[in-house]
Amino acid sequence: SPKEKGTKSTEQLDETSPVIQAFRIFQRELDSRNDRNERIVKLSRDITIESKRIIFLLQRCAGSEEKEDVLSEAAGKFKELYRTKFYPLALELDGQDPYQYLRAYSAGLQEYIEAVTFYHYLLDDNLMRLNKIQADLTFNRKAQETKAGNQEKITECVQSTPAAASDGAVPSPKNEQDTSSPVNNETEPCGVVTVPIPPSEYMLGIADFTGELMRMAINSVGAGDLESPALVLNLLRIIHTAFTNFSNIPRELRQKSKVLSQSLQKVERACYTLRVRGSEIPKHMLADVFSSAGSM
Amino acid sequence: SPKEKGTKSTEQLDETSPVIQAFRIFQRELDSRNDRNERIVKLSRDITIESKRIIFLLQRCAGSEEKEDVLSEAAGKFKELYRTKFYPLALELDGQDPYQYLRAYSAGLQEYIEAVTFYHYLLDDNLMRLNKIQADLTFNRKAQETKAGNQEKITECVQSTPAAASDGAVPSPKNEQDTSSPVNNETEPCGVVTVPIPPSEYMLGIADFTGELMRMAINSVGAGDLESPALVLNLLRIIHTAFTNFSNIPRELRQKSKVLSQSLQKVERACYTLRVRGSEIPKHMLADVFSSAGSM
Amino acid sequence: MESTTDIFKDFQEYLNADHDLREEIRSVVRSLEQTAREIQTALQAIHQPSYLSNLTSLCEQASTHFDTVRQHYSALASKIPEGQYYRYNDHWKFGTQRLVYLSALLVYLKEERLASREETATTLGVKTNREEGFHLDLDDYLMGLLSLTSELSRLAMNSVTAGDYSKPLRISRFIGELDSGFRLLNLKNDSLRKRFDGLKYDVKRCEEVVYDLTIRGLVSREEKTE
Amino acid sequence: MESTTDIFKDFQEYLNADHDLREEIRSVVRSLEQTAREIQTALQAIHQPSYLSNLTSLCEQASTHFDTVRQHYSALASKIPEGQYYRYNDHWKFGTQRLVYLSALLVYLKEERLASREETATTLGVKTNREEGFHLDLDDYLMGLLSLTSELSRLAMNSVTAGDYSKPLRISRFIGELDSGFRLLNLKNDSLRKRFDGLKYDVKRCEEVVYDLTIRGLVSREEKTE
Amino acid sequence: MESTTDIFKDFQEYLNADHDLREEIRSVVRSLEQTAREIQTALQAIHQPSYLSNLTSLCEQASTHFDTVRQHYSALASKIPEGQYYRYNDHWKFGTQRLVYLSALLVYLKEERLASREETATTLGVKTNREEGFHLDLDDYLMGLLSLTSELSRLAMNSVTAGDYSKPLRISRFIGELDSGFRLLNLKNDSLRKRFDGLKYDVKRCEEVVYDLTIRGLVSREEKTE
Amino acid sequence: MESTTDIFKDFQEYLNADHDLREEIRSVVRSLEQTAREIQTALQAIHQPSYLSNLTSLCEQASTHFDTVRQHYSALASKIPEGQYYRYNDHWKFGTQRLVYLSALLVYLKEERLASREETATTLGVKTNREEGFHLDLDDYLMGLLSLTSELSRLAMNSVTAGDYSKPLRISRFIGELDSGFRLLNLKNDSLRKRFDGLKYDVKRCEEVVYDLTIRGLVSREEKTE
Amino acid sequence: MESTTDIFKDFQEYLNADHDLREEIRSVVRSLEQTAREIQTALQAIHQPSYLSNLTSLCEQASTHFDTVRQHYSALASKIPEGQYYRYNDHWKFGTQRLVYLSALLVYLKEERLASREETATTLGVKTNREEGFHLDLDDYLMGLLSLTSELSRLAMNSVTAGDYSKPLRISRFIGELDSGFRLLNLKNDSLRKRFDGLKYDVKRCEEVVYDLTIRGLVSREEKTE
Amino acid sequence: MESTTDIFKDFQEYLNADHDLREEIRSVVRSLEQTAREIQTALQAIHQPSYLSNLTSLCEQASTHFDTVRQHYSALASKIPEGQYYRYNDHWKFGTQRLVYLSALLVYLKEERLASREETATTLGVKTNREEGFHLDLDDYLMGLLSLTSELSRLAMNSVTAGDYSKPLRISRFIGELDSGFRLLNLKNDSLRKRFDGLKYDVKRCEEVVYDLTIRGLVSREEKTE
Ligand SMILES: [Mn+2]
Ligand SMILES: [Mn+2]
Repeated sequence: SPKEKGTKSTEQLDETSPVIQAFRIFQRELDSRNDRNERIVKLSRDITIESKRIIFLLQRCAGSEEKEDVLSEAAGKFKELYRTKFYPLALELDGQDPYQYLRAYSAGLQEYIEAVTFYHYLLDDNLMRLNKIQADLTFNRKAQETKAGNQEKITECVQSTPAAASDGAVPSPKNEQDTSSPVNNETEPCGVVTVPIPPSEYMLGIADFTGELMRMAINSVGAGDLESPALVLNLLRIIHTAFTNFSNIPRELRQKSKVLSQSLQKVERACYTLRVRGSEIPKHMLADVFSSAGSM
Repeated sequence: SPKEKGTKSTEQLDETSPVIQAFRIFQRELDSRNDRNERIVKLSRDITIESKRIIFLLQRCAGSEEKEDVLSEAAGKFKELYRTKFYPLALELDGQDPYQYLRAYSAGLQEYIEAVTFYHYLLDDNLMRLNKIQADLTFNRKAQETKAGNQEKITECVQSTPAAASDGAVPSPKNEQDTSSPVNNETEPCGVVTVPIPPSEYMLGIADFTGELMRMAINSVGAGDLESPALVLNLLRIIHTAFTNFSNIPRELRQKSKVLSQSLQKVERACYTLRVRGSEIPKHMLADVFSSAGSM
Repeated sequence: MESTTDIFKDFQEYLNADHDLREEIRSVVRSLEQTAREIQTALQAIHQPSYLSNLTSLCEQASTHFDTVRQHYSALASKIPEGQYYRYNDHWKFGTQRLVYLSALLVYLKEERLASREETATTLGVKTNREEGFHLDLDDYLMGLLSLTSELSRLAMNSVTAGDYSKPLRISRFIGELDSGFRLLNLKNDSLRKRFDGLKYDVKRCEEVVYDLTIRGLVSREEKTE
Repeated sequence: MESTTDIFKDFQEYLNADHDLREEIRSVVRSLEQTAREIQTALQAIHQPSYLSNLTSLCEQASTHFDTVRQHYSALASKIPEGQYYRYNDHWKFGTQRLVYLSALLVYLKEERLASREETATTLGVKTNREEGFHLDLDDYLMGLLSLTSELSRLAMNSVTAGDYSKPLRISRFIGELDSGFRLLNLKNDSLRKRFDGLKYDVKRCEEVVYDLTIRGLVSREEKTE
Repeated sequence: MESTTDIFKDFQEYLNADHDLREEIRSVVRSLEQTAREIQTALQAIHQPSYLSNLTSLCEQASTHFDTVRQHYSALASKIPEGQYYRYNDHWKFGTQRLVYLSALLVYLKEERLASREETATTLGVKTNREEGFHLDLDDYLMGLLSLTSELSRLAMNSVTAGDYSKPLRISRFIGELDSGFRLLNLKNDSLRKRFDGLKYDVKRCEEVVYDLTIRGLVSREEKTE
Repeated sequence: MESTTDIFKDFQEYLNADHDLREEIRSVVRSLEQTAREIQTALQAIHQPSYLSNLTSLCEQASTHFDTVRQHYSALASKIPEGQYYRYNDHWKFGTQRLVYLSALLVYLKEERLASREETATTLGVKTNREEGFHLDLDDYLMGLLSLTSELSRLAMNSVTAGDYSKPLRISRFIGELDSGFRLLNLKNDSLRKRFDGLKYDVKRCEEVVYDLTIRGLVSREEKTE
Repeated sequence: MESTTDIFKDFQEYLNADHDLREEIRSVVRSLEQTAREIQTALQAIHQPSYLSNLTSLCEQASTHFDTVRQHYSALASKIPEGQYYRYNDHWKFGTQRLVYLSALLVYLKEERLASREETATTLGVKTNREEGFHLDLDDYLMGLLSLTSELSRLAMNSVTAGDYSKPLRISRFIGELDSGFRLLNLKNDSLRKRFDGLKYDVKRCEEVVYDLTIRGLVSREEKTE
Repeated sequence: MESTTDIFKDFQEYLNADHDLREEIRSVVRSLEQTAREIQTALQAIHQPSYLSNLTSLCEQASTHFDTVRQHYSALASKIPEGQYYRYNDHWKFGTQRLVYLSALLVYLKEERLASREETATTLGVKTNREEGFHLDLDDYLMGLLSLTSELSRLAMNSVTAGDYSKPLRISRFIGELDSGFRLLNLKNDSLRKRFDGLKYDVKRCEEVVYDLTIRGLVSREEKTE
């Protein structure tokens, strides 16, 4: 490891110099921070990859009959993700200022939020709330403390119940201190660890999720599902309107809102096409035509 | 001119349409503004070129004996510049919001300020004040109103006396309205026209001027003038310290202050070199050595 | 060299005053843009299939917001020293363009005609000409109109989805007229020119909708040339 | 879908609170940076030939400014919610680095030694470690030291101009030691690494000054190895 | 030293002359582009449903503008010293491409055929080959043709709207021919290549119109293969 | 000093060899791309109404070009030193992707099935696997397939224009299969992913053609589910 | 359809394997660069006045690090599939250049001569020629030498400070020789060329030191031409 | 359709001709630059202490290279069609500047005077004025002179090392004259201006060498003012 070698390489240095002594301390501190950062980046990268896979999987739902199967396969993948990636990530963040490492895990987190909101939308046509997502990423460590090996710890991690996590409104920065907000976890006494989700990360994930909605809407037409585009358009319009109306939004979110607006217009065009083409035959025939086209 | 042709080309348009009628008006307004802008840009470009020439000329002063000649030649060039460029420019700006055209004449103005402050520094070792510069660019139009041709007008333009222009402190944006500040010239009743100099343009010109100071300091060593670098260094340090201490400064000025800091260090290095080299012989010999080297 | 130092002290005061004024302007402009966003949000409803039924209430609702707009502009105008409109107008340029677009959209929705520069200025609570005071800059008015065409071309498509096959024809004609108008202007290579270059896509989009309707016989020849 | 709308309303409140807090932070930081600029201005005098005579008064003058600095940091610390230091620290990062540099410069001028991280934190009125509260980030401390070396290498040259031929030797040794220290660190490819890459120019510059003095016999061998 | 000074004085004159010439060129080119814009505006009328009836007058009107064009080119040609066409041609490149497009459009509207390079040069009032004097550069001619295809593909669609179902077929064939022509060329990765890459969209668009007409039986088989 | 010079002379030879090799590669690749262009031009005829009658001759003609292709690849392969494929493959990457697309198009036209990676490699005259020698890189094969879908979706439409109503159905099915295949891949955010994102529009376009045919009863239910 | 799916599954495995391999390479390279940094730190001591006395121990210490270097390269070499060196070599390019520089510096310090490419490859534990396996690319060797000249020109100056007046002359000659060598090369406009352009500053710097010594009579004529 | 194809075939020939011509130009220019490099390498010997003794042979050797240069320029000139100098001159601009510098250096070494534009053109084998044919562009001549001053200031220093104390004085005077000449020019902010800004450091450097010699009495007063 770098640390040992660092020590070896500098035999000729004047170790009595206060400058050198001070820098030896800095060296250890920087190394420990960088190592933690590296581990978090690695976990985040794995989470990104796996979340992308889940999204790919979920896109297969579009108007398909195997929807049930796909959803349950996705559920299994999420479970595995919690166990092997998010729980270790929560342990890394335990006792830290999560914002110090946010840049390291932000990409993975956003991709995960994109995947999980997409999953929930397919499940119950609704937008998953932040506190629900946060609850999924909150783990009860108590059970593991008695175990021996690290490996086992991970294997047996259990997610805390939703009730254990904040159930109220999105925390505002001022009052996070005195709520049980996940972002501030040092005050948690009961051995709970969590991967904190700042609300803006949640919104960024939502913005990406709309891109997947658009893809699904366009794909589903081909699969004979003529209802999805209108339904999706409805949700997209709500989200788009909300984004349009946000004030004080960070730059990153503003940029994504442009993509969102393009997605919206793509779905609008799909609905327009359906209407224009539908004008040429009676409505009931239309569905028939598409569904048989899609079942080939 | 574009206007005539524009009319000709659109015979087939429905001139009764309110949209077309409105746009005919817009067309005239835009053309008139663009034409004015073009004329101002042209004047500004000419001012830039001529100011650069004057700066080149002034750089010949460095430690030279022909300083007197050079300065009087420069004075003549400035006079010509007022007559042929700045007076017409002042007429263009008369009755306008000068900030609307500032971008069009800013480059020329800054280069002129650079030239004129350089000139005054060579004349009396001091930094020329804004109100003095502004006075030079303020012209009394009364005398010309009776004359006939435009050509004559320009020929006989007279600069107003310095007293006619604001003599007080740099105007702040809030009180410019009620002072005789040059920036607001609509209230001038006595036929005075001016090229308004916003203080930040003045400072940008000063920043460029320090670059010329640096060039002069370095050139003058070669010419046997061993005093200039130290004198210049003194002025550069004052300006640099002031720039360092500015708060709320515009981005453009901040960028120039980096160049200023490099100029400062170049002159510091020149002074260092003089000292180090001077250490090898007695002081009185040093000047002798350099001045004879320069007179070749 | 004391006097030299004075020069810089004076300048610092100037910078501070400028900075403070800009802060104040920014604050008013932020409110202005917030109001604009609210109007925008309200008007997004026109793309819903159901909007025809409540167009009137929609327009009324949006109209009331313009009272607030006028108050903000009045506050803003009182802050700008005479003859320095163009010194600071970068701050409100964008917001103004948006409000021009929104008020012109409202006029179009109600009466299917172009909102004139004068009435737009009045709706915003500013002057029409520079000489009269805080005014609506011609560029901003024109930029607003170009946003309008973009929104209308989207509306043309969504109208079809909502089952209204005649609106797209009227929109296409209106945008065509605006296009002719803009072609009269000698635009420099500035943002207006760039934005105007986008107008051709709006024109095209409307033409495509009209084409789609025509080829399917969803629109009668009379309607097209009416 | 009512509840969906609620989600966005909550988020807007969150954004507003965040925005307001940032405004407050920005305001304190602006004062902090202004004070830093004043100290910087005062300390620029060290490059003047005459500074040796009034070094003491110079340092005293600069020191008093640090009272103000501590007040600003105290105000700042009270605003930051626990555990969110790194959420907002972009705002004060730059100012803190500058103040580290200035306070370390002061220590060097007075005692020709490295200001430790602890004493620098104390001078600024912040904690040394994250766990204790609003603290001096290690990166910022190190960045400040790298500004120090740059300033000292300039001082080495100007000292010669002022006729002091021994100070450059001590500065060169000091910077050499810092260089060794920094080499112990495993820096990532971040701003610190980039800044550290600039250190070699400072080292070189000092070496050149020492070389210039040596070759002209302006410095005795004893002084060099003292 | 005298001679050194003389040498440099000569240089200065040379530099000034170049600067002045560029100014003059820029001025003529501005007028040229203005005329091009006017022709463009006039020809926009072809996308109106009613244009068929007054195609002749439209073309005549546009033609008269080319008198002005020829005057501008004549003025321009007289300014360019022999053998320095390529030193300055960046100034008029863009304007020339536009005028090629417009004159080729005019030829197509009147006779539904490709305007040859020779006749285009004549219409513009320039030479066809470099050896003869101020000429129409081949690249500019080709770039102009690529603008033409884009305009025609739009016209194909609008013809349908105007009730003309056979014009799209002819346009589609014409663009197909041009496409084949361009495919023969070995284009480098320059602006021409990039522009050519856009041609496939024009081809596709026309094909879509022909497809739409075909599937609805709005065009007879004979027409298609005529 | 002798030896130093020798060392550098060796180096120069090495550098020259590299430079010359790249020149040679570039030259072969240019020929390769020229041949590709010719095949492309020849195959453009499939979009003509008349192509059905002479499909066979068309394919034969295109096939002969692949003899040339194989010669070029053979020349190319012989130039690349073992183990340096990836040092130079930027030169032929683009051309190879194009040839993959063309040979897969040919296979589809003749047999309406996916050309496997192995047979594509054989058609091009290269190996399938890196270990065997100059090979067809997987990325390039996939990129080529994505160009194929785009061309086929265009063909689906033009088939209708040409009066062939069953081909679009088969194309639609084929593209659907490819789409399913690509969906199995976890693509990174690279050029392949970007290209894949466009595939859904090809799918949709084919579906729409099928739809147009179906609602007009131009295709029997049997055909669709065959 | 089964087979299509299979094809794509194979592809996925291929893509995953590439991704994993790059991760492993990155990890080894990180260790390699860490070792390089340590050697660099150790060798910095040569610029200290006292280094002459312990040059031997310094070199020995640095030498031991190269054992680790060789281990890393061995690990790296074992990971790269045959014939894919150039597919992945961007990963280790930079680190290798640095290690070349360090091992060549060591050779110069010990024997004041140029380290040949062969011995450098041996020191790093890699092959000299591509055909033999994982090798030292020529470009990287040359880049390393250009870093060496920069370090030596600094050493020339610091030698004077340390009282050694003859070493600068030898260094100047050595760098001059290298300069002549590089001038023999026909470099393209790549990074090597850019770096070589910096060599002239090293040459100049050494010449200045020699000049300074000469004009002060600190070096005898014999030494200069020895 | 026949004719359209013909048109494009003509175009293709034209494009091929242009492409081939550029290839040929590039090839000649490569040889030209290679020769320039050889002259440069040969002339580097002037910085060696021993060069005085064999200056004549050195110059002769370099001169012979200019025969080759003239052949290359003659080949180049014969390739450029009349009036297309500025279409292609980017290719040889850089090489020409370098050769101007080298031939002016040769003139200075032999006769210690400025090579005029006419004789430089003759040495290169090109015309002085554009009207006469392939000529030496003024900008390139001036750029070449600015490279000369940089080389001469280096020579001034190395002359001292080589024991020649009078050459630096003459060089200093020569560069001073050139500086005065360049000051007469009103340069735009282009590459020439940027290059000229560096001239003052060459001037200063020479002055410093003169100073060093003067204070040591290594140069007589007569020599200085001669
Ligand atoms: Mn996504
Ligand atoms: Mn300047």
